[in-house]
Amino acid sequence: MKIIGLIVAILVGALLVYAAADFPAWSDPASPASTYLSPHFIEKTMEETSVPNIVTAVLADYRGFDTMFETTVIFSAGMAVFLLLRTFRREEPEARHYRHVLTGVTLRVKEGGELPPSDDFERIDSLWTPHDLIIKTVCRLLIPFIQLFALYVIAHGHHSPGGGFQGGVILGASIILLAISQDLRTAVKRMAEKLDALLCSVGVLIYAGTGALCLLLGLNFLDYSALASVLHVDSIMARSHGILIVEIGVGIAVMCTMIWIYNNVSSGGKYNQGL
Amino acid sequence: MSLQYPALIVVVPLLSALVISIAGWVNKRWCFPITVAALAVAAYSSVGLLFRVLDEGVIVYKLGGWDPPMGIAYYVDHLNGLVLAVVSIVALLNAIASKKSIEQEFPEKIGPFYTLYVLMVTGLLGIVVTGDAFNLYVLLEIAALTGYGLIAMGGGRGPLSALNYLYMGTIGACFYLLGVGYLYIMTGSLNMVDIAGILPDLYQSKAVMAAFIICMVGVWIKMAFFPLHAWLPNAYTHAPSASSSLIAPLVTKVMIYVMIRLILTIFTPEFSFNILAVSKPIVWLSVIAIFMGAILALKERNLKKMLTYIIIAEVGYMVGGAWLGNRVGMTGAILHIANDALMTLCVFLAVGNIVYKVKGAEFEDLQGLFRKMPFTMGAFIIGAISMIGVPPTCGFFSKWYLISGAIQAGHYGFMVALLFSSLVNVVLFFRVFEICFYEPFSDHHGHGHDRHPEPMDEAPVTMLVPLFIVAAILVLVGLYTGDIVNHIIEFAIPKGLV
Amino acid sequence: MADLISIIVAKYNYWIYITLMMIGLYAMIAKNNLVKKIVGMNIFQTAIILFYVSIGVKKGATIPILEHGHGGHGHHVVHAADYVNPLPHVLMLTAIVVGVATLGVALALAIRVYNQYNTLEEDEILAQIREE
Amino acid sequence: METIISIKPLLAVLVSLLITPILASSRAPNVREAWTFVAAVAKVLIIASMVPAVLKGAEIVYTVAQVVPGVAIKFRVDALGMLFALVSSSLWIVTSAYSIGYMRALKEHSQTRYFVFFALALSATVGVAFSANLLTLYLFYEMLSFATYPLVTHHQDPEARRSGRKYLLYIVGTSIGIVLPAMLICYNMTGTLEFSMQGIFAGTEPKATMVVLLLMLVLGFAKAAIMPLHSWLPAAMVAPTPVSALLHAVAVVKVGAFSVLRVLTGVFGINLLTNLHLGTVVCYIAAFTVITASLIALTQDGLKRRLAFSTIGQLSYIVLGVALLSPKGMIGGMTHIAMHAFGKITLFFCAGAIFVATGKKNISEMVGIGKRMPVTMIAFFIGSLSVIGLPPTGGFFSKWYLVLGTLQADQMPMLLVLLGSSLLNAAYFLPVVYKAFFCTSEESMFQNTIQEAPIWCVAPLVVTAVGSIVLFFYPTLFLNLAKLAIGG
Amino acid sequence: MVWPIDLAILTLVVITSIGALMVKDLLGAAILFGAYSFMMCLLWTVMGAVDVAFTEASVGAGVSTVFFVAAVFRTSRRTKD
Repeated sequence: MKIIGLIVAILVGALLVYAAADFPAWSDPASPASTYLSPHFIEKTMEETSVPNIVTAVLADYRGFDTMFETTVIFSAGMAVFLLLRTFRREEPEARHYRHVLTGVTLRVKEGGELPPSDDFERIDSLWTPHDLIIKTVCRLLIPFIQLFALYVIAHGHHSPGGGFQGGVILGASIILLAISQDLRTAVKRMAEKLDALLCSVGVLIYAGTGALCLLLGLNFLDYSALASVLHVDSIMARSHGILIVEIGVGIAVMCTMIWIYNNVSSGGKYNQGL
Repeated sequence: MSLQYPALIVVVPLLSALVISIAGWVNKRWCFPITVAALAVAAYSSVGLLFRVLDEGVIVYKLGGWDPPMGIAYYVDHLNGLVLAVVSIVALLNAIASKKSIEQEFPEKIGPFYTLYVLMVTGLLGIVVTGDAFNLYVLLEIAALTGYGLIAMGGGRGPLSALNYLYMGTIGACFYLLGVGYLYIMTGSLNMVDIAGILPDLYQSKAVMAAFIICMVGVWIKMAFFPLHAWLPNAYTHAPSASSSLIAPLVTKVMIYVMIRLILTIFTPEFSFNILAVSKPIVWLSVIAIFMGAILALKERNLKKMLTYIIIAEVGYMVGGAWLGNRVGMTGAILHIANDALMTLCVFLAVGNIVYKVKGAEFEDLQGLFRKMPFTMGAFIIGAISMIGVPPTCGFFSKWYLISGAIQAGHYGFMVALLFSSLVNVVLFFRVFEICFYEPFSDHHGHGHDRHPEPMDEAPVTMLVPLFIVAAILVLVGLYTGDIVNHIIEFAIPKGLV
Repeated sequence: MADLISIIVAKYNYWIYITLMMIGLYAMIAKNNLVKKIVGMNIFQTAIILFYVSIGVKKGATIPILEHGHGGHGHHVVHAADYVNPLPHVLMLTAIVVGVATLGVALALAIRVYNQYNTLEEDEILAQIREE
Repeated sequence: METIISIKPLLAVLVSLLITPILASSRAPNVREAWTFVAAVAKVLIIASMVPAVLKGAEIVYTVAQVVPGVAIKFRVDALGMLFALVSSSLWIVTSAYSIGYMRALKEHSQTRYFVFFALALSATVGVAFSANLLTLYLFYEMLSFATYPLVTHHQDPEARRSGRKYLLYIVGTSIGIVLPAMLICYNMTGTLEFSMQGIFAGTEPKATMVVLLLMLVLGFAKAAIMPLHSWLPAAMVAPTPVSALLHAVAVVKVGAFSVLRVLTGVFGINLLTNLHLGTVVCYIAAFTVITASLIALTQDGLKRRLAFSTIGQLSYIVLGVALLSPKGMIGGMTHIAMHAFGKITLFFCAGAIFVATGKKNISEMVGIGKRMPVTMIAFFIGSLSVIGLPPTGGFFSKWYLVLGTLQADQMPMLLVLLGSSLLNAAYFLPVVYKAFFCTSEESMFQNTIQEAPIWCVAPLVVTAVGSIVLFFYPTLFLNLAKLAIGG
Repeated sequence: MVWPIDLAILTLVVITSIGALMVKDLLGAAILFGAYSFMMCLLWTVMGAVDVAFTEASVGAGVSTVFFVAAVFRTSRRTKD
């Protein structure tokens, strides 16, 4: 296999090197890529969509269809991971572990066993190690700020780097951070599995639904200027708002999918304990 | 509304996939009706679209209202109109047919399964309908990712096969992406028609040639063209019935469509056949593919796996036909996309029925099936006969065009390969029939004894009716080959190709 | 020699991308460990992203966010030469997302395989299959 | 020439195809067999209703679908096709009756399947007869191959499996491996596959490829059992006797011979064959088969196997007659389709009846059987006479015309072949009859009481035997059709 | 663009990528892959692709690495190559 791999890699490399000789010089302003379509985007974005961040404008409007499917890709990945890993049946009876908070005594409760009704016990993972208080506290403090930043990234995507996707990933990361610093149960308590899964679909649905709404309003799919009549703005601002709406959809979808994938991967689909 | 057909084809399944995923959490029983309704709308729109194309010629649909090449546009011409109709009809029939087997194989995950199923169909339809080279990549990945999930649901070696498929599929898709990047760096455009307009000045460029080669290799990996086929047999064999009867008929065929689109639209026949002058070696490669597919199929003792090797041979048919470089061969390749999709569906649905009842597709499991499942086997025979290439089933006529193309191109090796594969198919299928027919041998053979046959144990009606419909379509498409070729495929191939 | 160096320097991004791609491709084919293959796959994908991003670079241009964009539209004439090409960036955003989606599915599959065979080494898995 | 557009040819093909679902779903054997008869009679009536028009020189045409540019799935009823269709459809009625007797007497299993595929086979046969072009002919030829496979392997035992494999290997292997490419090469040379008097190569320059094509097409239709592609036929004898009868007399082998006739007269055309002297080539191939098969037949002890080799020889008469390219020879070859059919089917019926009544398969075990089964053995005698070509049976006429044909074509070697082969025919048939009747009571292997097979078995063979004799006195219909078929 | 930084990053990209593939511990490979992604992200920032870099920082260096770690935790760290 190694030899085949080497041969293939070298063959491909040789072909690419051979072809690269014909490329326009690197960072050449006169290359076809820089002179054919991009000037239109750079010069007309402001007029046509009123979004200064050209990448956002192109992403969510000119090539909004790509982005809708990009969101769908991530959604299908979440769905596929769920389908592959999630097991609802418990294959073997598992022992649960509890820790008495005050004394630090850990109890192993067999399947079906009961604990004395007390609030002093907390459930822990089987591979539990004592939590570092610093990490726990810092994360708890950080997470709201991370989330706030994420919302800013989504909302300010028109004017600065960022947008629904980056914001969504950061939002998702904040919950994942919670799951890592505490445990999976805490994170799932914040974001229940069903809610998470539903929001995934809803996020994509916002995107595709906006497109479909444009279609129902009589213009082509994803032509946000159709929203002008609904939003009571001119058609260019409608595009700007349309972009915001779909970015929010992307944000929701991406956030939830990231959490979903993480939960499934880290718990092996059992949702009982994470890392 | 008919103006919006191109969008509806993709958007309706997409939206319903999302609704299904929600319904899966609320009430599982809603998933199936929504799936069928969505696919029915897609099928209706695609057939409607095909008829509109027949009337009006190429239909351009601007997504987001942006003019191409700024925005993304759909171009529906005769070529993808035909493929769209086939894909959506196959998906619809398979969805109906596989309801029971899905309920049997994974009752808990009906919702996610149907979601991925419909998303996969969305991806495939999108690949076919789009006119943007990069958009095609994204849709390719949707079809692929959902495909990995659907395949890995099969037990046993399913996950491992799916993982291998994922590695190969990702390499293939990335190669395609890289090829598109090469085109973009040379032309600055991503719109297929636009690229085709710019390219003629660049035909001598090494980068364009490299782009072509890389794209081709990527697509070949995805369609399992020999020797890049290693992922296919295991993946398709170990997939659950419902997935394999969706994926086997469609994925390779859609990738062939992409290849033909690359040849005909983006790079134009002029470049592909005349300037590059690689037709001959590629046809020889497909000859090898056909021989190897046929020979490897011979050694398999599992019905499903045997069929997967036949698919590899069939891919060889279409690649070879497309690369013969003449009109007849191309006609054969395009016709075979439709025909092969339908006949693969037919045999895989029949196998699905068998697996549903017998719980296996090893040759030993097949004994006495003619008695046990006569209707399923009847339809299987029609599918098999079509694969062998016997008139009036459709498989014969595409083979007719392919062989004619080979004769016109003077490429007798390809003709021999096609005939060889037909003969091997006879052996393969009649070996199966023999097992179903003769075995188990009765103890006291001869006359005067009424045997005590196994009682009939047929698959449910919902599985049989779609199977019969497909079998009937095989014959009908065969009889209407003339019309399909004259009214659709004739216009799908550019005038320049003779 | 000077020519060669100038060629190397002129397109060194491309050479790096080709190197990374070869590394990734080699790892995907030759590595025995399933997760290592996935790492290779990601390197392969990022190499292509690097290639696309390199297409977009333009000498003397700045990031593709319009200055003075906050005060409504049409007040300032925008020159295309001032901003790098945004299109490859858009495409690559999509490609990154596709990459992470593939990664998620691949890892899920790897876990399934591990649960089944209790190893991630391909040769050991194949040996187990052969034994069956 | 007048051309009538009518759906009748299609109906004639479909009538037996459409009853297959009814046959397959009917539970009661009587209902099933009643439907078989209804279809058989309907088929004969439809075909017969077209006879007057054909005799007037008209052609009945019906196009089903235009499938490939220049080629359609199309039916055309001309004199030659009509001759063949009449023979096969009328014999179907008789064979059905015989099947009922035979299958019930032996309590065979899967009788429903048997009747269904029998009906399918007949559809295909009539389809071949009425094909207007090579593609349609190929379609029904293949359909016949697959429809007869379950019949040949009816017993579902290892021996049937072996024979079935051999059958498929020869029949389907040649049709896909040889006929299909030959057909496609023809198509690509001329752009059409339509049969016509001048042949489809009428407009093209003669080329060396044509010789190859001719050999491919003549040998490729392996159902005609021209040596060296004949050995499937004896192997297929494992089938129940009515199937053998069908195979030999009605459907399969005659379809092969008919296809070869079509190739010679419709695809290449007499003129081209004459110009290229290709007729002689085919003549010698056929003559070789005639003599060799007859010699092998002499050595066979199994009655059905002897009949099988006899059939191989007789089929080549048909091919030989047409390949002589003289009008008389062609008439002889064409009428031989009908004459041989009646004679040979009688012989097979007799073999089956003997098996049903006594369980005997070998000739050496049949000494004195004439006394036990006089009716059967008399019919056997008549059948033998017809196959040998002696009056007062129909076989005489075809042989007579064949001999005249050799004289007309000035082919003395062929004359010798025909006469020699007739002697051989007599040599392998007449001893059977002789030993059946003329033996001392010590030699006789049977009791001296008359004990025939069931009436359903005996009646059909009487009918066909009488038919052979009637054809001697009233051969005009078939002779006229044959004369029309060669164009005057 | 400051070329020494550029060159250093490019070198590091190649080194980390090879390292991620060579190291005999999957957890180490995951972390090195994170570093690789981060280097890539820096490279793209230098090229002016801020959005791409932002995404790569959050996805490649962030979430992907976490996914890797989670998967390695669920399976095994052992690797032969």
